[in-house]
Amino acid sequence: MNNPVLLIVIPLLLAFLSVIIKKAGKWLLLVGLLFNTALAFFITTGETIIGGFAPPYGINLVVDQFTLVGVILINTLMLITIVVSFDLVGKYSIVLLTALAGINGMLLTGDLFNLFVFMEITVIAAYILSAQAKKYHHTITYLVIGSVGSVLYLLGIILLYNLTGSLNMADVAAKLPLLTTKELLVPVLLIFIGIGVEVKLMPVSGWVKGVYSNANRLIAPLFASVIAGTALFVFGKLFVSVLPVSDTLTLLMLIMSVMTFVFGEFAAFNQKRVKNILLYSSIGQAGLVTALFISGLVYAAVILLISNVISKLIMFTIAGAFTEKYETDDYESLNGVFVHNKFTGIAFTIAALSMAGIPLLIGFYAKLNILIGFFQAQNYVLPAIILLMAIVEGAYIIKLLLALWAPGKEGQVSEKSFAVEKKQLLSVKNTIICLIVALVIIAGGVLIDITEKVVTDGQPLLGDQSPSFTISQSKGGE
Amino acid sequence: MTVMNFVYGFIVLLAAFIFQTALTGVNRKVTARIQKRYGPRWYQQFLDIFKALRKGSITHGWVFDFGVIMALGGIMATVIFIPVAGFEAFPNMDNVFVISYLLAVGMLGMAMSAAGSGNPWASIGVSRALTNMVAYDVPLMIVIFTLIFAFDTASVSEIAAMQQGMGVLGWNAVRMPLGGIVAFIALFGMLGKKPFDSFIAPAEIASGPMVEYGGKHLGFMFILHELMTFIEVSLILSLFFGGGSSILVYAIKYAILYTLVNIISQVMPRFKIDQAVKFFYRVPLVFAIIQGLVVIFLGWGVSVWF
Amino acid sequence: MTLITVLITLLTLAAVTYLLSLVNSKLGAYFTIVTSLATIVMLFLIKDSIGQSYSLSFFTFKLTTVGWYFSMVMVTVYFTTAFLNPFWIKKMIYPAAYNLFFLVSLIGTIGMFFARDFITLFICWETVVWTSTFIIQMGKSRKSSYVYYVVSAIGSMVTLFAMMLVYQVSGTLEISTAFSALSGQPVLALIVFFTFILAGLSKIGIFPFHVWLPMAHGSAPHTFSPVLSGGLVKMGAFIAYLSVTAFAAYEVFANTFTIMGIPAPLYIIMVLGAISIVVGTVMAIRQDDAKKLLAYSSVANGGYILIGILLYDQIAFAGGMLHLISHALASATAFITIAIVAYRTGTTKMSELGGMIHRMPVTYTVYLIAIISMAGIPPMGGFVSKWLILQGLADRGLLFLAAAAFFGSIGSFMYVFRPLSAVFLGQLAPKYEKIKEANIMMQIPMYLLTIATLLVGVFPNVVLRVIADIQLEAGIQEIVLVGNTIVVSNGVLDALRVFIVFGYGFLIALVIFILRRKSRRVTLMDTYTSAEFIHTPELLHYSSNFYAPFERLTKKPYPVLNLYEKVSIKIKEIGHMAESLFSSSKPAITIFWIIIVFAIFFLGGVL
Amino acid sequence: MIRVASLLLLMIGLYGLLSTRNVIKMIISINIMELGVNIFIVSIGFVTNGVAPILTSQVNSSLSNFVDPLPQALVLTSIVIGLGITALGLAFARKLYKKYGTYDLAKIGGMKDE
Repeated sequence: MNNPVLLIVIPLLLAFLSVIIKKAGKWLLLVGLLFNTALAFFITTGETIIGGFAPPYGINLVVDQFTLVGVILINTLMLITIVVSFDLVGKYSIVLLTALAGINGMLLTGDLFNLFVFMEITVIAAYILSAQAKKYHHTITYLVIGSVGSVLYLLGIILLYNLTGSLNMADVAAKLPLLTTKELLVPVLLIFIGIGVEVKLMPVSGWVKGVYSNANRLIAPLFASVIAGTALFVFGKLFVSVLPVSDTLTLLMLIMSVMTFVFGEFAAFNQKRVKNILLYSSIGQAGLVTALFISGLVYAAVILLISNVISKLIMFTIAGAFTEKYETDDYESLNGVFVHNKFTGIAFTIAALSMAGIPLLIGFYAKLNILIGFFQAQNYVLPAIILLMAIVEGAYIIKLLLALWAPGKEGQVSEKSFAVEKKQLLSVKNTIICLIVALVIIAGGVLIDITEKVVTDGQPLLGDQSPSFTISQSKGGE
Repeated sequence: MTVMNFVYGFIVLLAAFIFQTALTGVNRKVTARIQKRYGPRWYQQFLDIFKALRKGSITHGWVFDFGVIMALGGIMATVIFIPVAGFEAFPNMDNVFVISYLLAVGMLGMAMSAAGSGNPWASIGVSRALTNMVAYDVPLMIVIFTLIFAFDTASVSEIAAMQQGMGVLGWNAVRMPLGGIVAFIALFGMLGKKPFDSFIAPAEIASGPMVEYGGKHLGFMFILHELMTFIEVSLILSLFFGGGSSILVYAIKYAILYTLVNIISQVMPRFKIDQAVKFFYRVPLVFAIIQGLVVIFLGWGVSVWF
Repeated sequence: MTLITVLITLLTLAAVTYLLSLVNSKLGAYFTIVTSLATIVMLFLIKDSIGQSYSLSFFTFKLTTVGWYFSMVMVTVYFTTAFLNPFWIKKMIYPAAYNLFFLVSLIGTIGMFFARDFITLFICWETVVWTSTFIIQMGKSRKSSYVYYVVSAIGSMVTLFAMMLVYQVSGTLEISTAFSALSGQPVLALIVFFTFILAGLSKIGIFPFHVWLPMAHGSAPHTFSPVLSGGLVKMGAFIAYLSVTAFAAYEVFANTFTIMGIPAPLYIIMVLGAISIVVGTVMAIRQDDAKKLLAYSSVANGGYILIGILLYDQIAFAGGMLHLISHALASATAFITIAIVAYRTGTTKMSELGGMIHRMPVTYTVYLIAIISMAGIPPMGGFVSKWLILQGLADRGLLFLAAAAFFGSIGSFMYVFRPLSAVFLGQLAPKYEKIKEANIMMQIPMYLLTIATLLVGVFPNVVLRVIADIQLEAGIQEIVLVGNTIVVSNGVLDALRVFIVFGYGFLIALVIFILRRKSRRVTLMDTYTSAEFIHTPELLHYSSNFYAPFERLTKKPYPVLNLYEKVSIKIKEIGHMAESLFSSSKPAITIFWIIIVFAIFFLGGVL
Repeated sequence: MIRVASLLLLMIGLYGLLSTRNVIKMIISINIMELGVNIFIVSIGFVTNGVAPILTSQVNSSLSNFVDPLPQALVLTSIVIGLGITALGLAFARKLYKKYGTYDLAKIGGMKDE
């Protein structure tokens, strides 16, 4: 029963069913998500062959601890997103189910071309979802850039196939050491850029602003945490275990990632709209996650990725609610909005603080792991950059939080009467869900040994050798 | 600490008051001679003070009274700590920082009382007086700091004792000439003598802090002024001009120093207060720092050079 | 009773306070008093077990004398300030959160002072930063809260870098042993020193990190400014303490270039302290807002504390540690009195006030004693500590530091007098005719703090004995105390005797005064006005531009003031550039970038 | 030769995307790119004088000069996906035209975005 294929097949099946039974679409979506989430917790690590061909030739699904974390996380996040914004699903249930299948496929597949197919399924679903805002030129921009990315990725894997004679990830990885850097340069580069479009690396992330900033309460968290999270997991899998490339290429990719990180954070600092801040911050964080993957700090990257997608889920949901209720998400015109929505505000604040890396939240645990990992690798430049960016990040987050919590002009004592008019941002159910997710952020940061146990299950992720922060370390080696 | 200490303290207080008041009287005559007047009798200052104390007065509220008492109390306590020719009412209490900061209690009390009168002239005067203090005190304190470093003691009487027995050449003003100049100039500022008297400028701000005083309050102010003068001149005398081995020598040196300051000030114009600050921070401060560096890094002037 | 029990009890009490505040915010505010009092009691209870270690999850603590001393200073300030909470709590936008954060920041500081490893230190530190950030925003200004956070973040992030660097080198996070691994590596030690101490500098408001301090202290809720200035600033002093003890800066830098026997890196930090004294003093003199004035005075006093602690010797170190408590008491008192004036009048602008003494004599007297201490005038606490610092500086011949110290201490007469004159003395404006003295509840903290200030000033040896223990713990020569006398190599001070002689002088003056004829009471308007007829009291009150001549001399702004603004604008510019380059809604531009990236990588990879 | 030609097609597609602001033309450019890549994929499997990789009675030696069948399988999938994307893109283009009355992205961008 716990066959990972079901994660892909059932959503697809339900998608077809919901074409037939249009009225039940919403519920079918919910069923699919519940099924997937439940199943995700039961699948075990291993390999599943599809179609009868043995691996180097046939398509297989590979479940290792890394994938498992991804599958559980992404399915759960998608479930939460859909549950929170269930009222907005409407006729998108088919698309969402297809996307669910595509996402699980992307995470699970062990074949490069199969990955391309699932990616296209997901991305096409994403194009359609992005059209929800009725800003078609943004959708077309996304479509054009996305298609170019896909084409480049396709070209990349074909070149790789030409070199290695295989499209199976494990097989390619095994044959890679035989190739020279110059041979690998073009295919790896093409794959990097192709995936980079979905991961939102900086020069190729032109579509992000148009799509994210107009997305609603359903679409925005879906893009920012579900799809982006998936893309990052795939990136990690490709560049850590499949294409562990040589120094020159690593350096170039690292530069691009770090550049994304720095520019993303700087751009976020420059924004006035909540969603814009969040989207640039996701671009920046995506850059950091890829930098970590490329540097081989898989565990730190995964923790950061988890903390980031969870935070973004809450924050984008609430940001979507801003536009929904107040028709703006400019934080200055939302002055004191949390006065009337304290619990929503608390959830938002915890998510934001975790992003800024305040201690005892999971973001801080991620930061600690990153720092320890880099320092252990004798790399002092990146930690310095990361910490400097943490200041910038903290600065825009605190500015945002202050504007949203404390109404009143400069020089006035904050009073409730200065706040924007009272509207309920999220329903009680959704507020509770957001608070529960926020609780996960706290629990993940406080109970760090449990976090580590859950994420790694006692084994290094993708052969990650970098150290992680543990409770015993703080005791000074007693 | 016995009753005798307090008795001695009272004697010092009384002696200081009588001596300085008489000297002020004499100097009023000296001033008059410089200005080609005849001048009052030498004991005129006593008469003024006792007359003021006997007259009725007005008060502007409790802080007006309290400030005066606090000022006089603080100044009296400071006088008690001043070592005169090696004699100390309370042994080992003549720390230079204690003296200079205890002096500030008196000043604060006076300023408080003056501002409490509600007269803006008084407040302006206080504001100028405090600015003036920032001007002269920093260079002076740096020089005193240098002395403390050089002699490894902050006791006024010990510093005075170390200058004695070598004649004029033993004086710190001679051993550390720049420091001596700074101290001498700062003395003008401390005493509020021209050119640094803008805070009491009678024609300009109606005597500044003193504007509202009359009767016994004014008498208190007079006493206060005499005692403060005594503290300031004594301090400079002990620290830079060798103090005195006996009361007589001390008194003579004191009289000469004070009269000299008075004579010079009589031929001076008046600085505006910001000019005073600029002056002190341009010349004496630089001198003081140079002197400090010379003493600290070269050791010149610490041990006598011959 | 262990430290862990104390902390857990406090956290529980904080939670209880929060819940009570949700029901009734005023009740919760009273509970903050109870909780902080409980903290004091518990701190006394655990004093006997100094030297023991505790751990809880990834927190580890060690009970030290210095931690105990810092905690006592901190909790005293919190306890006394808490008395004001019930009166302001209704004005807070989030009363329950205020009470919670108030207590959590207290717990955070205590945890930080007893922290045994870097992670605990950092977590507690950040807790305090964030809770206080959220409290400050409840005051007048959001921007100040923002600046406060950013400057704190600069400090804490850079310090985190140092901690991780040390961890990498030594393999341990325990503060007391981790630094020892640095002894053989001077360059690394230098980096760690400057990065580690940055948090301290930013918190204590040392130039050029002082920008946040006047903003935050000036516009925080009135009930929190005393805590910020009297308490939280002292966290920076703790970092400075760690940098000379655990980091052992004097030993690590023993072979580097020294200036007057002080290793150059330490001297640089001390010079920064000296600059803060000068800048803080000059800026304080220029302020019109009483709270900002006091805030700048905290900058200046932070400089004294820093210099004292970093000198790490018998005399000045004791002075720095003593100044910690005397400034905490004086500054908290001054802020509390200004808060009470603001409570009654609604403003802290000196030019709008005047003559408060006629309505609030107790507040006036308390403020007077506070500023006497702050200006370092005997017989109050501030004098003894400044005396020790100055004696210590004179002993070592540190001329430039001393010059700044002198300027600061004489300049402090100027700035402390200004609120005294402009707020309390002078003419009483008719609109304040009806205001009342602070009520009993508000007077309690004033009495407590005043008595404490006086006690520290008259019996400094009680505190200095604890400081001698700290010196013993830190491994330096203890300050010599004989009965009531402090004996240092170049001077002695018997503060009690100074007080008695002052009382003697006061008594003589009082006797003379009483013996003379009683004076006649006249109104404030009945003054000499040079034959002008002025009938409005406001016009007869000299309070704005109080030090106009001095301000004229110092009106040129110094460059660091808008440094942060410039950096922020630069960041925004780069952000804008990135946005317009990489986030265009036109696909062509992205395609262009793909080609460029491809080209760069291709060239980079081929070459 | 075919590979060079196919890469040239890719370049032409890219050039098209760089130079045009018209949505329809952009979609066509993408199609040209995809075409280029598809041809490239097929060309990879090309073997001179190769035979179809089907075991028949004539060709039963595993040493035969088989053409690689995988690229051909891949290209089919790729074409289908390309078709899907084209269709979707055109649908959006139509919606765009309905809403703004133009296919020119630059004009729309300047019109009332944000």
